[in-house]
Amino acid sequence: MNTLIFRTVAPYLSALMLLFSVFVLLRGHNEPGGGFIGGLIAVSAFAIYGIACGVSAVRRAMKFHPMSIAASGLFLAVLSVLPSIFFGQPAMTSQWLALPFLGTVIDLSTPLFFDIGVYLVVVGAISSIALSLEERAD
Amino acid sequence: MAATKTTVDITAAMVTEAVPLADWLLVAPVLLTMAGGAISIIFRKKPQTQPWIAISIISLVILSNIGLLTHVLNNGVVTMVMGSWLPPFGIAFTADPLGALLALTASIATLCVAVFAMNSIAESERRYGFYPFLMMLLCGVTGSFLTGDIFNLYVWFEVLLISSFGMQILGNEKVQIDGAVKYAVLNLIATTLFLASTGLLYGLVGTLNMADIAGKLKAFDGSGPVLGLAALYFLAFAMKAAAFPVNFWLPASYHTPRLVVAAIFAGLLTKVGVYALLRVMVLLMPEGRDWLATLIGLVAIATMLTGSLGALAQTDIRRLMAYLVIAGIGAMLAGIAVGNEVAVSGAIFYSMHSVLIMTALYLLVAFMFQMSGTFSLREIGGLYVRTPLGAVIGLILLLAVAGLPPFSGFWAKLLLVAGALEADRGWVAAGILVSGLLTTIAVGRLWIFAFWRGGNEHTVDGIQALPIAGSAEASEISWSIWLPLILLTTLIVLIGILPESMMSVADYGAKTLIDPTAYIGSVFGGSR
Amino acid sequence: METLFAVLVGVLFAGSIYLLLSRKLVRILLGIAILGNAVNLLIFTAGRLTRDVPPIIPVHSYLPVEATANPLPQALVLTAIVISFSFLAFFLVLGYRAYQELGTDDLLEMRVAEPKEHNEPPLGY
Amino acid sequence: MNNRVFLMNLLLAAAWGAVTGSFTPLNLIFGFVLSSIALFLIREQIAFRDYFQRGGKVVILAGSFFKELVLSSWRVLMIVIRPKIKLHPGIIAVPLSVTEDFEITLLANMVTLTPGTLSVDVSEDRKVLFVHCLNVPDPEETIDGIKNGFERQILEAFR
Amino acid sequence: MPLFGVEATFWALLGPFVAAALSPILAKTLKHNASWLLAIIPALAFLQFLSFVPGLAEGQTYKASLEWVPTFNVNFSIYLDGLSVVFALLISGIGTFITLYAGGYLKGHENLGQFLSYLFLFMGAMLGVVVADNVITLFVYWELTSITSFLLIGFDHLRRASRRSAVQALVVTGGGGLALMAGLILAGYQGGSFEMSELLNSGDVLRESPYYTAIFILVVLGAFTKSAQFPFHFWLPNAMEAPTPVSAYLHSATMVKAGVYLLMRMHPVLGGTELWMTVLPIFGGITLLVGTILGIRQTDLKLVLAYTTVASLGLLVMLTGTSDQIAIQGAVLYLFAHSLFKGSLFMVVGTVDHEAGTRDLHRVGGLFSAMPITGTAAVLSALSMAGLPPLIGFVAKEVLYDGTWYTTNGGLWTAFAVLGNAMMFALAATVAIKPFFGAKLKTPKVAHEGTVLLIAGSITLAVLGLVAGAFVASVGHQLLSPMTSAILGQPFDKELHLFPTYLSPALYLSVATIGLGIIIFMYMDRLRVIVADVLRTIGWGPDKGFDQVLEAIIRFATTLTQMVQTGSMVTYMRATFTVIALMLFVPMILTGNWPKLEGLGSLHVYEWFIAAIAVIGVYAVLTARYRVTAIVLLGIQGFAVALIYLLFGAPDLSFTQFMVETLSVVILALVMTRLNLKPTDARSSRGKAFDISIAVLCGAGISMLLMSIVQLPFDPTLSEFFTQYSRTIAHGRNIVNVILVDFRGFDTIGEISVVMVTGLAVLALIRVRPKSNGNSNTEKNR
Amino acid sequence: MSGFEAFAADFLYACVSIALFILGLTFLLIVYRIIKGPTLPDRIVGLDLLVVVAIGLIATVGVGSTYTLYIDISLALGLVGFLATVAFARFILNRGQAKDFIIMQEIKDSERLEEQE
Amino acid sequence: MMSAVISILTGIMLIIGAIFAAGAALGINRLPDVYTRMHAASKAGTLGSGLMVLALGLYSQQWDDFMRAVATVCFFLLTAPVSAHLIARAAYVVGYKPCKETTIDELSVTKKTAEPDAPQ
Ligand code: NA
Ligand code: NA
Repeated sequence: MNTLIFRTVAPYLSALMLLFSVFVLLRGHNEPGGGFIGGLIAVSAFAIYGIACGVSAVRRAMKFHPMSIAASGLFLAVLSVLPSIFFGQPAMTSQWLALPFLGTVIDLSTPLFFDIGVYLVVVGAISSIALSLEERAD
Repeated sequence: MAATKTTVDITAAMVTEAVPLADWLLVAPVLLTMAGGAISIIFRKKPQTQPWIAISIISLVILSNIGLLTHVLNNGVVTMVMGSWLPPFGIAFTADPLGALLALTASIATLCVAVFAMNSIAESERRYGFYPFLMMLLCGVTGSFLTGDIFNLYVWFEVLLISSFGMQILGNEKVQIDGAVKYAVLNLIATTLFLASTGLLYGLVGTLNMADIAGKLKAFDGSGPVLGLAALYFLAFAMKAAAFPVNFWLPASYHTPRLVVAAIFAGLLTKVGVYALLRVMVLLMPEGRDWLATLIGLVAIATMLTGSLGALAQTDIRRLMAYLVIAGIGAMLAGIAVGNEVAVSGAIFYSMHSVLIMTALYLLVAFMFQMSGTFSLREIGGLYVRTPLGAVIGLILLLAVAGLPPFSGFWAKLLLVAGALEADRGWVAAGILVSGLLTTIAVGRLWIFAFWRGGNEHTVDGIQALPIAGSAEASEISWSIWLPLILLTTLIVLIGILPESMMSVADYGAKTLIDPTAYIGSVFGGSR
Repeated sequence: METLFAVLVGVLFAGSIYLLLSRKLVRILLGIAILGNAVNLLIFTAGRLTRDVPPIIPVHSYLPVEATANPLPQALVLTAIVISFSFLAFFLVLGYRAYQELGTDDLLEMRVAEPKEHNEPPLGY
Repeated sequence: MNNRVFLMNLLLAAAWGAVTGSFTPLNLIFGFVLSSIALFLIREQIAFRDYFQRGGKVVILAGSFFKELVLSSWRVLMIVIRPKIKLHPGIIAVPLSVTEDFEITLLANMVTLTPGTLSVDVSEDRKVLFVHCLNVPDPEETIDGIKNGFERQILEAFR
Repeated sequence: MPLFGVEATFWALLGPFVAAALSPILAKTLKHNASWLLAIIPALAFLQFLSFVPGLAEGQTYKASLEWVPTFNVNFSIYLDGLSVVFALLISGIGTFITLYAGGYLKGHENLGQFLSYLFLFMGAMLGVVVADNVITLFVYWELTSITSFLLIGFDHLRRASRRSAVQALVVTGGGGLALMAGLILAGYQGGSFEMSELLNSGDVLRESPYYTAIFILVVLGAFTKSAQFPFHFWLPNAMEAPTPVSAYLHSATMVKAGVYLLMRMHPVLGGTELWMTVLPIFGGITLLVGTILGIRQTDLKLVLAYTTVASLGLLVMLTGTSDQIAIQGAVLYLFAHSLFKGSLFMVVGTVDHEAGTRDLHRVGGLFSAMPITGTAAVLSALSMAGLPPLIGFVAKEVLYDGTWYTTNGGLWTAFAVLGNAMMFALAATVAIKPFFGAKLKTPKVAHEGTVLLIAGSITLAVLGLVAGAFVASVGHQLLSPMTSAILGQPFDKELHLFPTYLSPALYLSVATIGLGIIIFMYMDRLRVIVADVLRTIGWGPDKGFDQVLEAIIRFATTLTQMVQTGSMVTYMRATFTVIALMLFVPMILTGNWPKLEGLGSLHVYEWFIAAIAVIGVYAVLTARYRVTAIVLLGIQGFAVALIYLLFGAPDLSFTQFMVETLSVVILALVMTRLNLKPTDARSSRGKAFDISIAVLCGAGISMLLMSIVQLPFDPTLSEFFTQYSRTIAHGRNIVNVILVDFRGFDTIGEISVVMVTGLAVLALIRVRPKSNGNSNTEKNR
Repeated sequence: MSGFEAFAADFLYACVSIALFILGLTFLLIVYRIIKGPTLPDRIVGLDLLVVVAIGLIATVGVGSTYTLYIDISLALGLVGFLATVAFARFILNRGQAKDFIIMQEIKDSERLEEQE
Repeated sequence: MMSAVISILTGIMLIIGAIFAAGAALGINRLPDVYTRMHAASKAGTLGSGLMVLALGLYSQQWDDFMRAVATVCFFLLTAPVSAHLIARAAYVVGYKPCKETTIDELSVTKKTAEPDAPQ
């Protein structure tokens, strides 16, 4: 929608929403949120950006084809199921790695990567839907 | 994150002993196909490499499934709990002979379709997902066969369903869209019913692991809402399996997608419904099954008759095949209705057979179409002269679907009839036999029309020209079409002539279904 | 408490089924949307209801301080919501394409796959 | 990288720290990285100007805005609980002195959130803001209110 | 002792299948001479079976078994006694000649290889039927004979009549086979074994079983269809569409006798009952008469033979049905004689057809001089068929009269037999005498004697009939008595003489038969006209009936299918939900498990509000006039549900529901942006009422089921586990999220698969351009 | 706990209850407008407000249950609510420009209503 | 003590917020056309829920929670007028007429017949 007001506001909103989506993704393990909700928020961000600035702008912004993003998300999720094979544990047994970094300890874990996979799948697939629907208008 | 509290007794929550690597065979098919689907989406701009990705992945899946079946046959029911969480808390993948056998068969059928599709799916349709859909479909199907958790089963159902939607519309023609609407809406209702039933079941027993459910439902002894739930489950899966009178979606849609797609649909989808019926009605809710036995029997007979009569009523050979799918479903339902070991093993054998034969038959239709350029029973003809090998393959497949010896379908039917007679349900046996006769008529007609008929015939009124197959030369039919057809036909003949191995698997499968001790024992490590 | 929501589930089901029985594809799509909510609420209710307390463990504790809502049905419903959302998206686009290709959203007019004139099967041999 | 973009990036990083409730260096760096990704994604649409020079004026602007917002809500409340609502609404054209997209947008939004007015549209040539008013006994008065109120404050704050 | 041991029989059984595989290759290289090579295989099999004869004559039987499907007690077992060996000898022996004959008859035919292949398949199947001990194995072979005969009958597949006959044979015999399968399984269960040899030792178990009638009916159905008993007789004459070698083989020696074989085989356990002794003779007798009468009408020599075959089969069934020792001995003799003369006669007719170019009764005559050997074979065989001494046919007739005369209802059976045999006599004369004697008629081709391949069989079989007659005592003792014993289930060895040793009733009956036969022969032409007139007046027969039934089935199927599969989605949905409503209520009604309406008092006011909003939201969507409005209204109930999640401690759910609800509406709006909908939703008020009641019933059903479940105590074990270990082991405070990514992560991985595939599917929906917008039926390259 | 603190707790509880009650009524009012319409924009304004009020309700529930994590939901809801409104506005615009039957009908109806008044 | 004061403050903010929300709801029911209704929704509604969110932020007495509450409110202030603008503009462009009491309409004079932004 080509209105000055909306076009001016939308990019900032989108950026904020993207930030917020990552926030929601990362704290999902402890508070409400997680990959799916985070992903949906990110999709909303892209949707607003797309409605304001056009589909091609979103496509350029995303750099990769949304379905590729989704597929790599699924691939990441599958990968995060596998590490336990090296420890004689059943599939998907979570592995935790605490990395000290700049005075803080970062917890890297397979559930985290799994959730990131979920996030990417949702972002990719749903925005692919929205974008292709938008494009069809031409 | 905070360190683990020292007082926690991990052994009360998790499996702590090392699991054998062979147990990973349980999840390998699902993970392989899922990764394969993802990879081939990433490669979607390269339609030439996609088939090879799919074929290698599916071949790996077949190998893995062979390994799994061997594992199960050697070691009994195998269970792996995801995330190491003790059952019934984590999701368990449990392979019994039924699941392992069907998973293997399904992957073989999928491979055949993957090869067949190389020359029959347009590039744009590959680009928009034929092979990813195919792999994700297999993922959903094998996931359904191997999971030991009822909600997880629902999830795999949905995976295969959405993949099938994707395949159904591939091509975007009017007729496909129309078929897809009916297919999709009616199937959605079925899975929703499944989900609702699962929610109710959870509310009733508070658990989702199937072994756990089987144990807990025993306490209800068929009382209260259990029977209502059994009825709901039966209906949900009967819809999925396309049983009468909720089979509308199948004839309305199976003739619309690409034929390779129809082939894999006919091979896999309804069988998943039958599998679920076996799993839920026989393993989980035997009281419900007993209570519903007569109803299931009637539904089975009605389904068989709908299928075989429907097949007789068709002009379009694709639709004819669709009705044959339904007739087969009726036969499997009959096994469930009878419910004794012989009949259930018959149903298992039949499902295995049905996966192969229905896939093969649709590939045969595709082959016939390539040769003749028509799907109409009125127009088709002259194929025997064109391709005697094709005619022989066609005859074998059609006789096999009618359940005549010495092909795979015969043994399944034999077991079903024997089971019904053993259980004193002659009427079920009669239904199977009558439907078999009608099917024989239908396929006999199809074969004589398509293959024998054709050319100038001397009739009373003079010389009448009958249809002769179209322009394609038999030699033009590429190896990618012959190979899967011949492979499937060989399997069907081999299983027909040497049925013992399959028969013993089916029998073992029936035993583990009817007496859930081994299944439950495998999940809970013998602790119950 | 659950009883009211059981009734509500019934209402949602009834409403969605009424829509599903409609002739118009768009109404069927609406029915599908409501159907998803109905079944999700059913699962949620079947897992029994607890007011207010979300199943989240406080920062300074290893276990919840008080009895929380049942987390498992929530997880199940979450999965189900996602799936039904995906399906709804697919259905919406399918409906749109159906309208586009078939020129109608009236189911009685969608007779391409199964045309009204039935082709009688050939008799004879 | 453009300095202003960098500033924006820092601000977003700070917002990240605030929102996540942790101002550890790691979290701030992480926030910075995230916000640069977010800004990268919308890179085509942002053309920053030096809007943040007059912080004080901005604060004044914000203050008066919040006051007006509360007042406006109150007035709506008063109108709707009146037993009989008597209104003379209308759409008026407000000539604009602000020229930048950002300023126009800010003005329009503020106008919307304050008593009795609601921005409907900006003319193609960006010279006129069309405002819907709940009560327009005298359009000129309303226009003056906007031009001498928010518009002036915006000009002061950002020029 | 057998030539190569009992186990060698398995090789004999395998032989024809190997030959079937070799035939196409050999026929390609050796042309018709391949017959010589291929005939060795059945000949060897014949020798193998022949080597059992001495042992059998001493009362021995032989068994061997290979494991096939041990899980279901199906063995590849063989049982060799008098009955099976005689049949096996006939099959392999005549098969040898037929192989040769086929080479001659189809000389130069491009599909000779295929034909021989089918023929050998058929032979292998037939051998299997008679030697199989396991009833399931027997059945497998049984159906295999149906399938191969389908292929053989339809060999000339470009002719409609061939195809029709092939289908008839398949449907009738295949259908009967299905009944047989049930019968055999039942018999197996009742008798406690699937091995025929063990069943035969089970004494009266089957006869006394409550399932006796069922078993009897099923087995008899199988036998009658295969052996072309009235009213299933029609397929057999139609099978004459097949090339003559096929007719000769199918209808003389083998396939059609499979039914007779089965009845004889099962006689010890099923026979002797009143049911048996009533049903079999009646149907057999009727078949005998029907066969001969219809035979009289024919002018095609081959068809005449075909109808006499029907008649002979009727006679055999009748005799078996008497359960009388002598009658059965007569049946055995007659079966043996029939195989020889009918095989020979078919080959004769085939040779005539092949050489003279016609086999019309009225167009051939005086061929003897041109075809002396064939003529001799014809005369000899005809004599046997007519029951004249010194041929084996005569002995058979004597013995069978001797048998029937003394049984209960013997008068009736004898009358059947005499009448039938008399007509058979006349027909024999017609077939054998007419073409070769009398005035020489001009035939389409100038007749010459056939080649060796063509005549070897007919003359050999004919001479064998003579030889067997001459040495009937020894043949009887060595070969036929063991067979009779096997049928009777007890030792039986009555000496046979070529000429009657005393003036028995049989002799008088024979004389009467011949006299009657001569009269019929004299009035043959007139009779033919009369029969034809009568049949024309009736205007209907089972043959026509078959077409009508088939047509009726197809029409019925079409109507039914159209009724069920209406093509209207609305009907499908209504039916589906009706079934759902039924499935919800019927269990509740039957189990009486109704829930109570309770616990409404403990609700907060705002909870009522939210529930009310949900209900209003749904109602608003239902009653919205326009679909566009309905879309906007859709959000209300979604929001209410989200709020319910929120109020009951499910923030994640609420969160997701809000997001999803909004995005659904967004996508809906995106989609709807492009639809230009006509406004009405025309449902008739009756339709509306129906829909409302179904919807309400379904809703109420689910509601009540849910209520009755939530009113039971809940087992929270799982959730307690998750709560306990969510943070301690899985390191997450949000239990729901930990369940999603860890405890039940496999649900989630499936769920995201769904999401990903949805993305792709939508892309495919939108992007793939249809190749044609027409009917895809015409579209190529699928 | 001092008397004042006890009073404060009671007061808060009462406030939450009252607020929830008011919000419940508010919902009903908004729903009434959404259903009544009469025009599409009216309904969309109603939906927009519904989201806004839902945010308030979430906050109130958060206070009532002492779970502050509800703030995030409020924020997310604000985001997507905006998106919904945008989408609807666009929908009206596009359909209106396509001379959608129903929108034209609504405009005509509203004009007629005006004339009648 | 501190928390007691905060509790009371929270309670008051909640009530006021709820009243504003109710006012907005009343407004959209009582005002004559979509344009006037939008006034109620965009102002009172935003303020009402903003107050309630702030109340929650305050009540938590956590710095990060409060910051998020503030962020939420800011976000509302950013989006609410844009929403109102978009709906009003769309409604106007499409042709929904303001109510009859509307005295002047300066937009109708300048409004072009053809909308500049065709759907993208
Ligand atoms: Na204002
Ligand atoms: Na908003």
